[in-house]
Amino acid sequence: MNKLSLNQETIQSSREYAKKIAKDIQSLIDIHSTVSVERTVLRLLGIDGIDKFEVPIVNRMVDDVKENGDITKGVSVYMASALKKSQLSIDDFCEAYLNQKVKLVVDELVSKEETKSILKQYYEKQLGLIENNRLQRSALIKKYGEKKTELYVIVATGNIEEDVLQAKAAGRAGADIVAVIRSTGQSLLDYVPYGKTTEGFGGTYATQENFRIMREALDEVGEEEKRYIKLVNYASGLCMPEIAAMGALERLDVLLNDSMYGIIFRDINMKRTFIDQYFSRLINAYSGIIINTGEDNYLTTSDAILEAHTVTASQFINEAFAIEAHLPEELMGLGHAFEINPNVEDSFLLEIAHAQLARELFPNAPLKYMPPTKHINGNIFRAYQQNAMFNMVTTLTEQKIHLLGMMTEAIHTPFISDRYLAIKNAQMVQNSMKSLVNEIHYKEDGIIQKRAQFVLDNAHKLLKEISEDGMFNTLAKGVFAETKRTETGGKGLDGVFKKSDDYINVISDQLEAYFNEN
Amino acid sequence: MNKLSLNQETIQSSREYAKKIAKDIQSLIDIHSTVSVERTVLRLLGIDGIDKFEVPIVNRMVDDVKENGDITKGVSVYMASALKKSQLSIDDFCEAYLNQKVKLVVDELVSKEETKSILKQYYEKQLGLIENNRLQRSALIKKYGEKKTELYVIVATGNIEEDVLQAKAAGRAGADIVAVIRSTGQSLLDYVPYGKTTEGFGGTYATQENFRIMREALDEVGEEEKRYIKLVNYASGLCMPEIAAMGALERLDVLLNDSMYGIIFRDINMKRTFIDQYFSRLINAYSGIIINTGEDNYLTTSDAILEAHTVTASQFINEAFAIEAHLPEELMGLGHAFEINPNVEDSFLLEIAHAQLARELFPNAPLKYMPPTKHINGNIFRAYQQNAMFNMVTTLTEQKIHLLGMMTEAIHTPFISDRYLAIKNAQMVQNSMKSLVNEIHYKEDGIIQKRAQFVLDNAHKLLKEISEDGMFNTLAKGVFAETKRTETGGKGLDGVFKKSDDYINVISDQLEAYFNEN
Amino acid sequence: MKIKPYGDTLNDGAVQVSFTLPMALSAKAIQAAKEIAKQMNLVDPSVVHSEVGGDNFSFFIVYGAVKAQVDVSKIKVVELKKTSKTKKEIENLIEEHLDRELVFVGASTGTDAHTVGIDAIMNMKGFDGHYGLERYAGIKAINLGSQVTNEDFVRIAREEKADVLLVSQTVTQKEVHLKNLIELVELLESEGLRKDVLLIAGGARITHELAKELGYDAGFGPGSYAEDVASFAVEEIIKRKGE
Amino acid sequence: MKIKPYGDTLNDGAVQVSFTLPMALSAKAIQAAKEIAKQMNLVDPSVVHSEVGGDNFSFFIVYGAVKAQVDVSKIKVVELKKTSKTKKEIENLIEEHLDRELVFVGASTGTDAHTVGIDAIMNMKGFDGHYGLERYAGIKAINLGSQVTNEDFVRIAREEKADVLLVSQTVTQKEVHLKNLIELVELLESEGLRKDVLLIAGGARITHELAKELGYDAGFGPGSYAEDVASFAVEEIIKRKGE
Ligand code: B12
Ligand code: B12
Ligand SMILES: Cc1ncc(COP(=O)(O)O)c(C=O)c1O
Ligand SMILES: Cc1ncc(COP(=O)(O)O)c(C=O)c1O
Repeated sequence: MNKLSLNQETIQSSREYAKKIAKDIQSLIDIHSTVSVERTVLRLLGIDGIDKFEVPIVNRMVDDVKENGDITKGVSVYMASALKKSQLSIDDFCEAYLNQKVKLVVDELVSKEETKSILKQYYEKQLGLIENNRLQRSALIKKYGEKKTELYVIVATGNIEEDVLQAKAAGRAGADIVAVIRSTGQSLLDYVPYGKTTEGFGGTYATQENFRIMREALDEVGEEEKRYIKLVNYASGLCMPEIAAMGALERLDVLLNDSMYGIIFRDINMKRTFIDQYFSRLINAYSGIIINTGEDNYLTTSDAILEAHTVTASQFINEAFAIEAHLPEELMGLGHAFEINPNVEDSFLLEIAHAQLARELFPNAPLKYMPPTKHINGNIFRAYQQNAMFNMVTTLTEQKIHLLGMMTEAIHTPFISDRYLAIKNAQMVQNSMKSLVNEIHYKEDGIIQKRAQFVLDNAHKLLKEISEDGMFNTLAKGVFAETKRTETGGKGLDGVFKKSDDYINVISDQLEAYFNEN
Repeated sequence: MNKLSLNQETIQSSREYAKKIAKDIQSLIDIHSTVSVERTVLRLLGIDGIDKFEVPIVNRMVDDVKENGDITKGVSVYMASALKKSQLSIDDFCEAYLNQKVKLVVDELVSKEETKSILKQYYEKQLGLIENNRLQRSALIKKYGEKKTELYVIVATGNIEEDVLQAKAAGRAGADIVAVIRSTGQSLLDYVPYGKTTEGFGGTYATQENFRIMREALDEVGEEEKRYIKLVNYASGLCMPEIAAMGALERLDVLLNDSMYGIIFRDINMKRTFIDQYFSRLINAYSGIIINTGEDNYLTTSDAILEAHTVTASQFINEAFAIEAHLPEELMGLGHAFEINPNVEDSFLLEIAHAQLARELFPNAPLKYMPPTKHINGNIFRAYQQNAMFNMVTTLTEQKIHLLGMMTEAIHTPFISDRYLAIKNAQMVQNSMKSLVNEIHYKEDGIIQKRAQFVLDNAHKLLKEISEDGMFNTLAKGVFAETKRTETGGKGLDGVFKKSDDYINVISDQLEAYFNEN
Repeated sequence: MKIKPYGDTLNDGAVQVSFTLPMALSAKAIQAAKEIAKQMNLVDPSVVHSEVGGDNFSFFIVYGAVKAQVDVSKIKVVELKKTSKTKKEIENLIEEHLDRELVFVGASTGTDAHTVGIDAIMNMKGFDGHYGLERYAGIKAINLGSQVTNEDFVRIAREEKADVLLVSQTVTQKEVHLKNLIELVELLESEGLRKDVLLIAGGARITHELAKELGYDAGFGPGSYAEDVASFAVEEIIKRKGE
Repeated sequence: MKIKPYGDTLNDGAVQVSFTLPMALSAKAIQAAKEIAKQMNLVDPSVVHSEVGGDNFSFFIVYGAVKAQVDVSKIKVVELKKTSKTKKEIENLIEEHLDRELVFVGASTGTDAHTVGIDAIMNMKGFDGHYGLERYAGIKAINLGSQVTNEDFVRIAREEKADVLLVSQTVTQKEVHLKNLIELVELLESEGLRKDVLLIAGGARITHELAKELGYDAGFGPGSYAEDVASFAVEEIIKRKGE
């Protein structure tokens, strides 16, 4: 795949700058933890459920340690010590804890070794479940095969029951990937809602039970249709690692997980996000879940021509962070989008250039390609055409995860027929243009090649600048999506803490060990 | 333009076979005339109008000569002789004729020379009007400029007033060419209806007055919009040359005029059609009217993949006939179409191959490219997408006369909004893919190149066969559109006659002289 | 069971509507579009798009929740039960139950020149992988092609002693197909031929219900194949013979 | 003057409708679709397309002539008269008639994170070649960004002594925008601030009419620019000052 005559040295050098940028932040990540990370530890020990005020037990416990213990040691040691003291199994302990019969913060804390040995049976069980899911997914994909380009649709009714109906219909119509959009605002909740839910705004709450219900539904259709239908949800937000854990337990296949999305688009504190993303990606890597990054959002906010290089730069950064978290290329679903104003002359050529650039820079990544949204208006016929043009670019540039545009993008979250028609649109393009990618060459030094080279050069320059300025200053300058964020601003900073010397996190220790072996 | 690596010898040889085919028929044409040709002579002497039974005067007169005189001498000599005898001007003569005060068929016939000299003032006036139209068109096109690809829409309400409203709206929305579809069945009338009409089925009657009304309307919009908007109607049928004359007088810019359409699709006798098409094209050539041929119809009737070569062969034949009639390449609007079932794998590549083939075979012809129709169903969204794909092929292969597909093709003749949306669809493609044609190359020996070469080879073979079999046998075998026609079958044979030795046609003499000079 | 249109939630009644109004685009025109939508029984219609669609025309796209609902259990349809016999089965039926070749005469009548539909049913090669009637043993299929006048059609039917008449009608503008179809029935009746033939219509806008209303024995719409028509006709002829 | 939708002939009433029914595709479903269309006041609706849109769902496209008509002369619209002043003119107005800088505070409120709209109005660089309020002499433009709670919004408005409040709302699912917009009015009223500010809403589904209904001074929909809002606000403030 070499249609753009890109300069390999510029690519190499971009990767090195990105690596430096990520390493800088990683050194900060390594010495910090967050409440969400700690809650994730508890989840991966098998703790779930809520109290009578609907507060998740894991939140109760971590807050408890924060208030009454020393959270900088991590929650692992408290749990181990409390279990030892109470001599209860973890399930029984939780029940007793809710009934205020036992304490989590006990006086006598066990050693790191003992913490590990006490908790081992619990996390091994959970990690074992996750491993099973990973193996089951591989087996199913092997059995049914996998498409070069997968058609991805969303459901977003707010009601998981209705979502299931629609997801099944979409699966039968030909969708390969189904995402359940989250309710507006969930990413700002510092806890994960619990149980089956039927009311959400612009989406359905991400809960473990909802994950389970949808997984079951898609497996059912997948078996009928002899396709493995992938399930997607969103990690980004104040609970990134928790959702990563829940997704792993329920065999989700893709999680939206960007190293910076929460910072830029949800005004979550940058430290919080960087720390959380690392732990969440570690879990993703272990569970074989593809991450999807959010560079597409830059273009829905800013101009898609002027800011194209920020997408590329950010992809390199997301890649570098992913490498830190042991994610293999096959799980790096880097994002980009078809968002140029279609009234711009030759915009289609520019879109080809951008998409092909991403394809050539990250040849093994399952790129996530987003449809036109910003320049879609209420004219559903025009939108249907824009989506056809977008579908073509995917076919011409071999994207992997192909989000389908909806003709009603400017109007409402998709109706069942919108989704159906979108699938038919994509299928017609995929089929009627099947071999086109192998049939055409781009002119040497033509508009397409030059545009791709220009974007790469600018991304390279930007990465150099960032590697000099540092990530925090870069975010403060509003380089991405023209949105400025400060180191101490944003939500969730109070949930960040520096690890003490005797900090222990049995899950990350276990995962790091696993990756060092494998 | 050489993207297909076509074999130039095959092309050359195809042209030679086509020339032989046309010459064979031309020798028959040269010794025949038809009632329609004779009526055209009268029209070009300035005769128009109808009698009280709504029979056009020109029909009355030609029938009169057929019955009471010797039509094999041609109508010219009768008209000249009658004028001489009555000593009336042609207008006064017609009035007197309708009132049965004078006779057309008189005993004393004048000589060829005298015929010419008596009629000269009349045909010079009419031909002068036509020349003026030609010059005016050139001047306007020069003033406003002309697009590489022109957007062509139809109006078809049946009511010229409503047609005008819609044509104007289309012009303002961006249409470059407007065609008024004829009422179903008009082509089988052996006369041309007269005056302004407001009732038709599936189209509006082609009358000289309707032509005038629409020309005026389009000139009005054209002036506002600073574009010359072309007007189209249909010649093919039993009155081909008459309509050619009427169109010339009212400054139409394009006439559907195929050497074989009437035979194949309207079951008009083949001799009749060949003779009529020649005279009509002579007039088209003089008036600077682009002809549009009807090869697209083969594909709406038969399979567009299997029969693609019949389109190419027919284009060569239409070209050869056009050359006989002195039409320059710039007026040869050879037809073809995007009619492959879109469910066929790689059908889009095949469409590119076919369209590019036509483009390269006839580099200077203003090719007429027809949209998908047969594989359009009632799903208007799907149709809108098919039309976008068709629009793309036009942009990729630089067609000149680009008929816009309608999303409601399978439902009704276009609503005002269908046409509007179709124009917007085409404009988005034209603009966003403007330079794509210069950006891409097709793979050497790839699917596209091989397909084009295959179609050309088969067309070449077919032309060879036809040149051996003769055109009449070919039509009897049903080679085109799988429709079989016999030499003596079909409508209108009774209107064909062999010219006698003293036959004279002042118009064709005049036109032939003109072309020999220019 | 009453049902309503479905957008993304049961009974939300969601429908999409588009139309043009013959007035220039303005706030007033948008309001007029809303009023039209309300008269279409949309509750709280939302004009999601408006555009100048030419001079003094504006184009609208509207979404809304419609009050309409239907009781599915009460819907009656005049439906032709497709017996879906194969070509072989039909040929066997003819051989077993009838002592002669059946004559099918078909045409696109009136000014209609759309032959693809009738050809799909009659011609050798058929359509979509389904052979046409010309290939059936026991059937003599005579396809008269297009633009056949009703008079010619009836004359030839009589000459050929047709058992089944197949009429194709595609152009429906200004209801011209109804006119053509009705005239044919009248002509057959006035010539005393109607009861001697099975009369079958087909075309893109033909339904069985419509055909029955017009006095035909059956009607076939898009997606019909030769075996659908043949099995209906042969079974009906056998049935009538038995009576 | 009464008008009807226009297809290709005056008063033909032609409309296009599409919807899904929650039942499997069958002749019955097609009939049900027709019934729905009839309840939408379509005379003789024609189901031009039907397709299986998933299990137990079928999708329909219908064309027909609608009985609906509206009397254009009777339509009343609550419309904001756009004065279309230029940036320069507005700046001059402020300088001539007001002795101080005007303070505009804007935000996407509630859980709404769509900032592109409010940014288009407020940010320096503006939108579509129209500069935003930040660039206006005489205007202090404070853009609070997204997901601002109504409480924070009102607090800052008070602190900044805002003259004009600009609220952007994009997400309308389950009418969440109405809830947010109404709450803000109530909060302003309960804090006694309502009469001290010009309250202006905007967003893709906001109309001037809707905004007025909810107790706002004005509403701006798609295609609005900074100068539209600014000229409305500045003129209104001058007018109120005069009273
Ligand atoms: C191909 C075509 C033509 C070709 C016809 C070539 C030919 N040899 O038939 C040409 C180019 C000549 C043509 C001309 C015209 N056409 Co035309 N044409 C079409 C087109 C694109 C496809 C029709 C088709 O072949 N369908 C495929 C066949 C297989 O489907 P079918 O006919 O429905 O047949 C199936 C069933 O209905 C059934 N069936 C059909 N007949 C019968 C009979 C019996 C007995 C039985 C049992 C079953 C049966 O079985 C078939 C197989 O399943 C349609 C648009 C469209 N996409 O539908 C317009 C269309 C039908 N044409 C139309 C018109 C108006 C015309 C013209 C008047 C001018 C124009 N606008 O182009 C002329 C005049 C023709 C005339 N005098 O009749 C309109 C009709 C509008 C209306 N509803 O009235 C349409 C809808 C296009 C449009 N939107 O304007 N046309
Ligand atoms: C860009 C975008 C996003 C971006 C926003 C980035 C950002 N920084 O703003 C991202 C990706 C983050 C996003 C997220 C979501 N979005 Co969003 N998004 C859009 C999109 C594509 C474009 C909106 C836009 O920017 N338009 C361009 C601007 C310039 O237009 P505008 O906002 O109308 O503004 C103009 C006027 O309205 C007016 N105006 C606007 N505000 C104001 C204020 C004042 C005071 C004045 C005077 C004027 C004014 O002036 C502006 C200029 O003319 C639309 C779909 C579409 N094509 O419209 C969906 C859309 C709005 N999103 C939607 C949804 C549901 C969401 C999500 C909940 C999940 C999802 N399905 O994607 C999340 C949650 C966000 C949240 N918490 O609010 C839905 C809303 C459905 C509904 N009607 O409720 C839409 C319609 C998409 C869809 N079909 O599902 N989205
Ligand atoms: C990387 C990433 N995460 C999360 C989301 C959605 O997050 P939220 O639920 O906060 O809207 C998106 C949406 O575009 C995204 O790109
Ligand atoms: C060459 C040619 N002539 C004429 C026509 C239309 O003729 P009629 O009016 O007979 O339908 C067509 C239509 O496709 C055509 O291709």
